[in-house]
Amino acid sequence: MPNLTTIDFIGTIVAALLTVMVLSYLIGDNLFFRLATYLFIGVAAGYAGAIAWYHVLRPGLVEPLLENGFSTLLEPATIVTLIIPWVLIILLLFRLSPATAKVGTLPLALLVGVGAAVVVGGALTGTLIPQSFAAMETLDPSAQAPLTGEKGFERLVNVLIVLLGTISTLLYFRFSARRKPSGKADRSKLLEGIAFVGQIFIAITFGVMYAGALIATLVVLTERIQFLWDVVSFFLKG
Amino acid sequence: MKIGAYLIWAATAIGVGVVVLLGYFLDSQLVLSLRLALMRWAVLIAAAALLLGLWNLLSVHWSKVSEQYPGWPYSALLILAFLVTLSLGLMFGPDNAVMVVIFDYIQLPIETSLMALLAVSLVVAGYRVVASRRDVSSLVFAVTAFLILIGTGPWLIGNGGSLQILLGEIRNWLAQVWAAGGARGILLGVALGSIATGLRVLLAADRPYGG
Amino acid sequence: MAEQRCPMCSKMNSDDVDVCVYCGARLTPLVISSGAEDSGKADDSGTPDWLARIRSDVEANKEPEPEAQPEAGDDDWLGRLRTSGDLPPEEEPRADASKATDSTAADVPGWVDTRSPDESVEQKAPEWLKRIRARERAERVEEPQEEQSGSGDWLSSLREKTGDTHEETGMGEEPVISSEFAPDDAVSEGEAGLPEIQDLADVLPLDEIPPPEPPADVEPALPGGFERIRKPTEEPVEKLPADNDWLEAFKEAGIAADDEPASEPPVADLPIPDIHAPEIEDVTDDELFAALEGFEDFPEQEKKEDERVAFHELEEVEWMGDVELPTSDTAPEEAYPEEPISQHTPPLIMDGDASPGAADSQELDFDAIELPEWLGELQETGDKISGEAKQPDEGITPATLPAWLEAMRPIDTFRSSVEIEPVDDQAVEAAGPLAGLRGVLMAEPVVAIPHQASIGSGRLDISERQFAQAELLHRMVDDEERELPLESLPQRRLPLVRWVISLLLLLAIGISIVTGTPDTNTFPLPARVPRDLGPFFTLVDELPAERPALLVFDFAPGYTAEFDAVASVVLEHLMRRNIAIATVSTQVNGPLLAARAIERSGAQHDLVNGVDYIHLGYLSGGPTAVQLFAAAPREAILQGFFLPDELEGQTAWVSPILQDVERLSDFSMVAVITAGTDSARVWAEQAHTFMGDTPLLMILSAGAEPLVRPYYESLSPQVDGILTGLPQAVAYEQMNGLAGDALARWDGFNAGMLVVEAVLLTGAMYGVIRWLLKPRRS
Amino acid sequence: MNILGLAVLGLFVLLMLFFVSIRTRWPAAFRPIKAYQELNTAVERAVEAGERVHLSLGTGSVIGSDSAAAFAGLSLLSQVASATTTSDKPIVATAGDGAMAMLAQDTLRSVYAEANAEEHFKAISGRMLGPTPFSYTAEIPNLLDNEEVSVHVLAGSFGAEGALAADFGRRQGAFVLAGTEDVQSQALLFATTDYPLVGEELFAAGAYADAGPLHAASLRTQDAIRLMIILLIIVGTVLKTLGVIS
Repeated sequence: MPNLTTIDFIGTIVAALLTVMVLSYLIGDNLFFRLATYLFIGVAAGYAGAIAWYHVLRPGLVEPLLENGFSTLLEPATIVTLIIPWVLIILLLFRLSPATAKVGTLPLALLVGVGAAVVVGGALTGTLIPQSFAAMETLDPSAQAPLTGEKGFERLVNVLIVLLGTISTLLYFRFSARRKPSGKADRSKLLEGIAFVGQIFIAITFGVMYAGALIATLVVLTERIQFLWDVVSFFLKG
Repeated sequence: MKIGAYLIWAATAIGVGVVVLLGYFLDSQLVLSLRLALMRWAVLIAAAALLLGLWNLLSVHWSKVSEQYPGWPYSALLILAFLVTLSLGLMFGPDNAVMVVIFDYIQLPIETSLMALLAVSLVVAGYRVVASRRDVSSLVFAVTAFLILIGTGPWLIGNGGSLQILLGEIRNWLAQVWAAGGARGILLGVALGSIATGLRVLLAADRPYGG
Repeated sequence: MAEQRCPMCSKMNSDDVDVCVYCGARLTPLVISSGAEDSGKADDSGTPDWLARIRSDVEANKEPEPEAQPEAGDDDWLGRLRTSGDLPPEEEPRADASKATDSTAADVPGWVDTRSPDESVEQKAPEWLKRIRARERAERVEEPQEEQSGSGDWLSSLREKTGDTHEETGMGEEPVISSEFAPDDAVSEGEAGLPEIQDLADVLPLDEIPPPEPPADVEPALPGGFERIRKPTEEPVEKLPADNDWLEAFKEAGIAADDEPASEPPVADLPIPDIHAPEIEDVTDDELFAALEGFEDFPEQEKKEDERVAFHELEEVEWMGDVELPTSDTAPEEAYPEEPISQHTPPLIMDGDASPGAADSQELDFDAIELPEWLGELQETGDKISGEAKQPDEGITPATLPAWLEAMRPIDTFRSSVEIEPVDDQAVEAAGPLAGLRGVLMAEPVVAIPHQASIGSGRLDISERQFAQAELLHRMVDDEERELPLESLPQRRLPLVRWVISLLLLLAIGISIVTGTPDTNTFPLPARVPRDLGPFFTLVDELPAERPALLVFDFAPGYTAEFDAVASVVLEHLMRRNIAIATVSTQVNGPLLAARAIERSGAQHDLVNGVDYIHLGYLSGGPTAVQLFAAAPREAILQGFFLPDELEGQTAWVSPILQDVERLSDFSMVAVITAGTDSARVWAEQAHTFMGDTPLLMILSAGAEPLVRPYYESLSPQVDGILTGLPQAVAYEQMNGLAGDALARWDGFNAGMLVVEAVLLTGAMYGVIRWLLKPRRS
Repeated sequence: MNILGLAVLGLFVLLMLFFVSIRTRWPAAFRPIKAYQELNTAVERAVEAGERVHLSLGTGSVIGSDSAAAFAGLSLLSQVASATTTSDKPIVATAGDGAMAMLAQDTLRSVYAEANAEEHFKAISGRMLGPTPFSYTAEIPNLLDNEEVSVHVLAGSFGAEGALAADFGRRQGAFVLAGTEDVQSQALLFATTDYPLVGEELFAAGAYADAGPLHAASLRTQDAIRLMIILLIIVGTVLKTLGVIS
């Protein structure tokens, strides 16, 4: 760690201490871990507040007002872009008191509407349709994937595996079941069989992703220890 | 009055939702500009809601401090950190060097360390899966994870040998083909579930805003 | 008629009071008075359970009970709320909307009219638990009928939800035992495990023993009997009747422990002295005897008072000797040491109760580390206790239930009538040992026996539900009292597995870092270049240098450590090729991370802000914003981040780097650095269509590959290159001919990997061994 | 894609309404999901034992595309909360987003109003723990400890931090049930919790908790569309192989 400024020096020590405090949770919940997390939440909250103000609220609500002045307030465009958001946010402020909280529901309902629509639109146009189409790959043995260069039998097998995985996994999630005379819900044998294959695929997928995340976090853990060692060795060397 | 209010909220959510949703599919200029306006409002409201949420957070911890609830010193620390960071952020802006110092030397190390904690948690969880779960899913899960780790990990002896290459290929095959199939199935399923959930809200069967 | 005798304290009360004015005990049996007092109960057979039935009907929605509908007619507002799903289809979307109106405006008033005018049951039910507690504290006597009928039913219906029937075992016992005795397999065996567990519950009614109450809490709420025990008295002989009265009352109350005396294992017997422990200092030995005797000899009525006295003096009676219960002044000292033990017992049980699923084999094993101490003690004491000593134990239960006893009494009375055996015993017993004490004594059984008989005959056939309620209430109040021990328990567990794994990981990584040198690697570097890395490298290597590259920093700060290593190889590569870099982020903290990454990698390259790189900053709005940005970058981002001084007050687009960029396709490439698959998919799907020939690269955390891979492998790819995880980054660095962050992490990372693999193998072996040993065990 | 998307959307809505209309003639039956069964028991037990249930709505925002999981979590919240209104320690719902926390409050308020126990509602029952994923997660162990939580339900959108949140619950000895919409987080939750909700099972929360007819209907709609997609994929693959479409 060459050429540290004073702030960097102090900062690095603080960072190392905080790292140790957080890692102390490995032993168990303790004072230091709590101190570190509360500090973290406070800082993160403060920073998020600043970001919300600087990146969203100020440019969206305050600056237009200051720049354009109050004379343009009654113009239709201003009403849409400025006045209505202001009104909605003021309504939202009523939520600060429990007694008036219900007044602030309107902007929330608007948020929910937008959120639900984004969910539906996003899932439909972003996943359902494109992924369904992507699942249709030609089984033509002569086709070649442009980037991986896969072709022939190798590609065919892989495409079939992906296809099988997609379909069986989808079927695994099927909720509907027949109601047996005993009152128990049950699925047909064939469906059970496919669902079992789907379950295997899900397990493989999860296994791969779990291992991947484990590898990623292991890199992080390594980096933390490396960082601590760097700090320690810096002091050892003086 | 009460019913009226509920109706207004539901109608707002539905109306806004339909406009935004149609924006995904229709090229009508009116719909698109309406949608843009609504999205803008939503972003502004969400930011304001975030500030209210922070206020909520602050008040929760403030009450802990004022009532000397067990552990109140932590809450006091939180409030202090929050106020200092917020005021510095508002004063200098989030891209000021002061904020960078706070971020680099407080927020980042803690967050990264939490991530490092996750590494241990995941290993412990993996150990539990292999040691105590007895179902097919868990078995396949564990075997797959192990193969991926072996195929990714180090090879002390015989680096570059055929076994390592084989394991590496198995790893790639699992991760890139088998898992891709399962992942696509899950993705499609999740998309179906998301659409249904969103539509329930848009049909006002679910009204999380109350009523 | 003018007076009635309190069954608890034997004092005379005026006939028109329901509870004893002296001790607070209930005078008129609950079951008898219920019809009159609780207007909510229209008739004996069905209506008291209205809430339960409504509930259960709703729960069993899929199999509607025919009789449910008609009854739901007038007062079934709750049912209607619940079953709003059964509205006609055309009302469907509005069905839920009308819930509130249904319940508040229209139905409730009418309902309230038909029920109790001032206190509606649904108002009571939520609070009843609190009030039981409040009663404990305030020593206030209330009439519990409504609560029992309302909330008990409510609870039983809750139970019914699970579809389990616990009538025989006592509601709610099975979770307790299940977690304790079959924790390892809870996950895999699921419900299949429950039946056995219920058997266990039969055999081990451990949780029926109410946990010992801290003296301070109990005292104010003690029923009359206890108060008396506590008061030192001059004439023990005269005192005895009263005590016995009280004990008889308990006996009648048919406290849970009477159920199956024979099957109780020694463990359950242990906390004998505990009932008296809190008060024991104040109790004279005679009283202690009286109490113990009363507890002890339900079945054996032949013990007379003179016997008792003799026994007291001589200390020769068998069971006393066995228990080593002191009969003299040593009683307090010797009795006390056992109190902690018995206090331990419930927590142990509760442990499982609290977290059946979480109770994990490992941690349970470590629990066992704690167990031996007290278990050993229990064992010791248990060995000393002969069969006779069980009865005192049964006495414990009543003694620890002081505060809510009066509330429970009627139900318990009823219970004892269900269990026929005790009835006989009581009848005999009532006359037996107390005979010497004349009329006073006789009055009590006379009060007790008739109402048992009359109720018992009339109610036996409708008893199941109420029995269940009684069990439930009993259990719930038990649980209430067990809260405290519960909290302390998790901390007592030693997460040894976690510690060992943590230690191994830290040691392995630490040692390899400490002993490693920057130049040589302990672990061999990847021998082969991963198949997809070549195209990726070539792509970056051949980018047109005159156009800027856009890097999207879409990851949370937690991943910084990974991307410091993984993304920096690409950054380094770009910088060496003197390609200007623009950054953007859809994450709040992204801009800071981008600035940090550029600063780290650019330190050696003397990069100038605004000339070699520029930060566009935060792009708020999620996927929609990405779409907007892809379609019209300049309109989506109106500012910048860390802009150089000369651009102060302007947007980043004015900078020389970006002045030629109008669309996304004007960048030389777009690289998305992300840990989440969502973000990768959004960029692949939303942005790719706007990118023309500009390649879209993905720099991914190790776990995200499977979801992004299909975009790459497809015949019409939406992603043009993928770089995943540390091993590929190391390979990239090798190709690049540089030793960067990725290489620096290589040794520690690999040491960690080895430990992880070893841990998983060990776990698997442990699992297999346990699996192999399991059949033998059973 | 525009027309197609609109068509699928229309189909979805129509099928949902259709299934609502035929639900009495053709009642729905669903396969058992163990996690939900266990949740019932766990919540019950928590209520009986006077312990708290905590439901986490995740770290996603209301207007993000990942809010579906949190919406599903909110309907689960209303069902679980109605079972805990009688408890000394009513349910606590937390979120990593201000607006989501307000929605949690509103949901809880409606539940209490329905149970005629509005006076028991405390706004603090729905709160924001921290504005970023990890700051949210960092508060979880403190919350679990301070509030004496014994049932820890994660139903919302999480990244990798979700696994940490689940693990905190596990270390606290709580019953942990977790479901989210992100596939990778699901994989981590699969390992870290005893009762993971896999895939789209989280979105079935309402139907399994009897939240209303539209929930059951939407599940059947999903199944119907699911079959259509599978058929479509198979047909499309065949057609592509034959070269009919490209």
